[in-house]
Amino acid sequence: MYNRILIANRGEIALRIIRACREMGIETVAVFSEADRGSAYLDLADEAICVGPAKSAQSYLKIDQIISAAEVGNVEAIHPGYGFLAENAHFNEVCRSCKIDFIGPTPEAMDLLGDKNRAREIARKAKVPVVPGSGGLITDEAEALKVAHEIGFPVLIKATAGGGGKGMRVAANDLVLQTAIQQAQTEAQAAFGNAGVYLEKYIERPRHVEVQVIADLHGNAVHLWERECSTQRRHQKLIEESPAPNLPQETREAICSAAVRLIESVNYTNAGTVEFIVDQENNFYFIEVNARIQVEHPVTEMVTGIDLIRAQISVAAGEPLPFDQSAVVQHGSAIECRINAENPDRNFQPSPGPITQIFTPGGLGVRFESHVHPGYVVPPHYDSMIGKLIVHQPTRREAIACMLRALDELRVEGIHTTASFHKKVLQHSEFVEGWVDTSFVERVFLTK
Amino acid sequence: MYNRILIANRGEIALRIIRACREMGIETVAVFSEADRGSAYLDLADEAICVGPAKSAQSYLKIDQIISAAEVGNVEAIHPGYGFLAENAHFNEVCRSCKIDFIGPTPEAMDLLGDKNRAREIARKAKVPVVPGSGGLITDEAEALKVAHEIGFPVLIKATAGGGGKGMRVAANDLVLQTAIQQAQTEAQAAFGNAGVYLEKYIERPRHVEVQVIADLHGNAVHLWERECSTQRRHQKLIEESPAPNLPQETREAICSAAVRLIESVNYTNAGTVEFIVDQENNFYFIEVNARIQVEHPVTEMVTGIDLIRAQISVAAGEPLPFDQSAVVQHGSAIECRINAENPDRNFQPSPGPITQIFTPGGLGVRFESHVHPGYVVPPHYDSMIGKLIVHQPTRREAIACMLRALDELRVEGIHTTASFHKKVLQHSEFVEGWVDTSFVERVFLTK
Amino acid sequence: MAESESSGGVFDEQRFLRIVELMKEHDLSEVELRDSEQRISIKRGGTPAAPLTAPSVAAPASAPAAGSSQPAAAAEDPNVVVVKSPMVGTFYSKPNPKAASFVKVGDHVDPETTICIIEAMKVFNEIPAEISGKVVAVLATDEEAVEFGKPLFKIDTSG
Amino acid sequence: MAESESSGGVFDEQRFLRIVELMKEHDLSEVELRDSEQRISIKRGGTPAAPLTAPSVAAPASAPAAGSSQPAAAAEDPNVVVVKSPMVGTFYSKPNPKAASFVKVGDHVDPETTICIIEAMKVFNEIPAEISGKVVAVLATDEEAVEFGKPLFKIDTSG
Repeated sequence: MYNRILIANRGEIALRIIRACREMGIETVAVFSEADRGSAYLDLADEAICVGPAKSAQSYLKIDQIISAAEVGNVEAIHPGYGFLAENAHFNEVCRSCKIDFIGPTPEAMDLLGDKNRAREIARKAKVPVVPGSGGLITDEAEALKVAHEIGFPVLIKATAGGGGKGMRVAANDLVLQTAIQQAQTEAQAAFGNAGVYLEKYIERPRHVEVQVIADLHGNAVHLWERECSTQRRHQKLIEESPAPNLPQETREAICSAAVRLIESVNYTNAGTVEFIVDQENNFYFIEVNARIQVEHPVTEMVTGIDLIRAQISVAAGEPLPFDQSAVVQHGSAIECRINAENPDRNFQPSPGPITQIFTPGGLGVRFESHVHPGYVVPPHYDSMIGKLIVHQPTRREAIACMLRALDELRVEGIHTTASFHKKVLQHSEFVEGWVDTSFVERVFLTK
Repeated sequence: MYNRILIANRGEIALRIIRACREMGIETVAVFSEADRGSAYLDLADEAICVGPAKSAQSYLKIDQIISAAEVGNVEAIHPGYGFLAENAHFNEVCRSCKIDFIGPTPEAMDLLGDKNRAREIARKAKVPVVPGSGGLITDEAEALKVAHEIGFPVLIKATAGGGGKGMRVAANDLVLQTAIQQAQTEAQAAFGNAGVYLEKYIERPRHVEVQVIADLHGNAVHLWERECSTQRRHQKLIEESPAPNLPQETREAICSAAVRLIESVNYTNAGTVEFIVDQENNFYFIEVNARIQVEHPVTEMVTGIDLIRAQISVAAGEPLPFDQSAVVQHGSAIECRINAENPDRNFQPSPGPITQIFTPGGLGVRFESHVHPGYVVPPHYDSMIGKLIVHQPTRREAIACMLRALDELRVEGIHTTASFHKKVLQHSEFVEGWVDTSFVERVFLTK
Repeated sequence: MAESESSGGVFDEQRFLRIVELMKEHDLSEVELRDSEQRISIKRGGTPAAPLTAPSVAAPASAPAAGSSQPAAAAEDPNVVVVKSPMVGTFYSKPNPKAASFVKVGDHVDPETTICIIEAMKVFNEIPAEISGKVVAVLATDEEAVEFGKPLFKIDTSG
Repeated sequence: MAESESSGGVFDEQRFLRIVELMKEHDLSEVELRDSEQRISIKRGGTPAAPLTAPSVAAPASAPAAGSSQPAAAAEDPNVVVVKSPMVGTFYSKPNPKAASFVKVGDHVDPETTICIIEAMKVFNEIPAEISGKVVAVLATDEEAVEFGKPLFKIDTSG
């Protein structure tokens, strides 16, 4: 096991890793930018090294400074957290060349899965379903009709050079497809100077379901069941939970097995998340792999009782996974709300600045993961999340009730937070009944 | 189920009950003395009623005021918490006569178990071991020797009118007993004007082990396993844990069954604790029943996953216990440290006053039960406990590590707390190895 | 002098506003300017950090009412005493629904005059005034639930 | 009088602003100037309760160093500039163990004078002074681990 590791991150995840290390008897070296100087969580590390000015590009993202801090700090490994350098295969490579363990997958696995198209290829080979599509450009109507009949209506027409919805069309039958193909081609030509379009099955009201996986260096790979993360705003997750509500047990098991199959096929090691979309008929399709720990990992920890950060560190150090698949059981229901320094009444405008006072919720089944404290100043330089409120209860109904009372207890003064918005979401019938899809927040709360 | 209940208590346990009620959808009426006016937890109740001045005798202990508040507040039941009126059978009786449910055992059961001698009688009838003794006064040496041989050396000679150790003698063999009997009689005569003495088996280095029980109104009684509470100072518990370390499984099961047998024999209902002492050979002896929820109930909640306050309210309302004995399983290890506003470096002198700042610990497996907040003023009128820090981890070793890091995170400014003392205890080999007896704290830390 | 007062005297609004503007601009919390008889003293932002450490939601339990029978509105008029409820219960201004009120505004009361009834646990407790004076306000309404310390009457002891 | 009021009276805005400027520059929270009948008293920034809300263990992340190359000890002597480390690494005062130090106290440096080496990731980075002046203090020792912004030298730019 390691004696000393460096944490190449900031804020709540840095504190999360410091806590795990303290409990494991591992010394920690924290790095910080000048904007984070004086943050209380840095006092909990054994050493804290300033690596640059506020701008991430010159501090948290600056590979040579992080590595230099690791050398000066005399550590054996680096935990990258999430964001910043966590999925940077080059950084991972540099760590290896400097003989510092990177607590995460190998650079090779990261590279392989980092490209979405290659990842889809890998999934196909591992017999993990991906969203069916034409596989190549559609040149004429006849081909379009043929493909559409193969994959089934409705279909989505996408511009190969596209982005931002431009050149995208949904077609539900032959007639619409015939006209839409041409329109899409014309639009794509105008927008991107490239008329190439392809077809993909259109998933209506998809749910975002992801599977937590972890594998050691000895060939053991397990999943820690799934998380439902469909409550999103602009593709940013707001609320995550485990287990996913209204997911048939056989689907749950099939998705989780598929995730393990996929990571085993690339000899993936350490923690990762395999993301899927699930349609209204519970068909699931692989989307991508996040080759790192995720913000929402605590909900999995609550229901499985497994400390994922500790597990990451252990397997990176070469220890075998201390549990096998049969020992990973989901107990009860866990929900996480991301508390952001944003004003939900003003289009989620960021609200940095000094937190004059904060009362944190407590009690049975409540976990608050946050690095902030009274007097803390939310810097404007980084993402707006100031903490994660997580609850764990025997049933989902009780978890929602517990989250509501915990959100009532949470009081942050001096800045705006998204806590009030979470309360509205948690009380909406669609959420309560567990039928949220990824369009839920925009459809219900943000359209006027 | 109730719609509205009154909480006849203050501080952390009042907040604990408010939280449970909010999660159950039950409205709460809090009562408070003038010393607690403005405490933040009162804002979380649906109504808060001032019942008198700071002195408990004129507020929290004043039965007519509490009942009057219950009537004015229009509640269906009263939760008494612990302390104050929680074990007052008369108050319990008054509630009944006012047609307000008392969330606890019946007045009859409370009365029956409130007298230690009667409780010992009940235990004997239920075949629950009690500390063996002469059962009556010893008049001469011959009788003393006879009894001593029956119950086995060493024996304790106690004055029947005694107290405070006066007239107490330990005898390990015939010779010592013969002289000690006379000395004790002389000393008792001088001290109390009553030479009567009796014999009891002397338990060397006893451990305090207690069993959480709960029973509904339909004849179902279960235990929620045991708690080890030997880390005490002047008979005040400082640290509690579950499961008890180094307790053979058959002893654990025997103690827990004995506890259920005892409460079943008196048709006990609602939550209670059956206290035992356990000697170094794992013999156990019944001491008394605490007919209420206890301060240390959270450790049981953590290992069993059962919310005891919710369960109390449910069974008081007439619902059957939602679990049977086989569903109550101990998972992992939980430890609680009582954080008191006391200065451990000055003989635990109380340290009331304003808390200028508080940073509360968080993270996986950490639960902080506390009503205090920055700006809170610890009143000098009540007990000094400002919160309970509870951790839950897969193993006891991990729980100790987690508690140490959580104690490091807890920072209370403005007053002294016992947090630093807990750190010393948790790192002592005797605690780490799990061999603490009730003399541990005084023997190791307080003798100079 | 009259001239200077309008164009630079302490009551000159232009100058006053200019100073306030400068205070805002430079984050000044307090300015005092004195020149023989002229003096301008301005504080800005006030209430130092009290709201920071003692937010409304968490008023510290520090300063309990000094005692239930103390005048609560001493600042108003030192002679006016607020009689507070000595118990939790239901307030009644009259002995029975059809009777007249024990006291009304303008009445003179003695210490032993019954001024109301508080019902608690089915017991109707007659509450005496405990002081002499003239009733200047009745602060509770019939059948209102009152807590310990709730202001019930204002009595002018000078009357 | 009119004369003095415009060119130095307490209400003279120019003088007022100059004082405020000096307060900002030197981070003064309170200034009081008195000369017989004239008196100027200014407080800045206020928040007297800062220590309560921002205890030492939790110094807010509010006021990051204004920039790594700014003078850190301006209050001492505005001409003395502190040269801080532009990177994390190991400090060396000389090109190799047997050589003399790049600079020592009393030496004059130009902007391009190498004043030390910071080793980071096996690379020996020569650090130039970036200003002209006389070395008045060396604040790091050989082989010391230095973080970004660590003060390395004091250089008197008036020398």
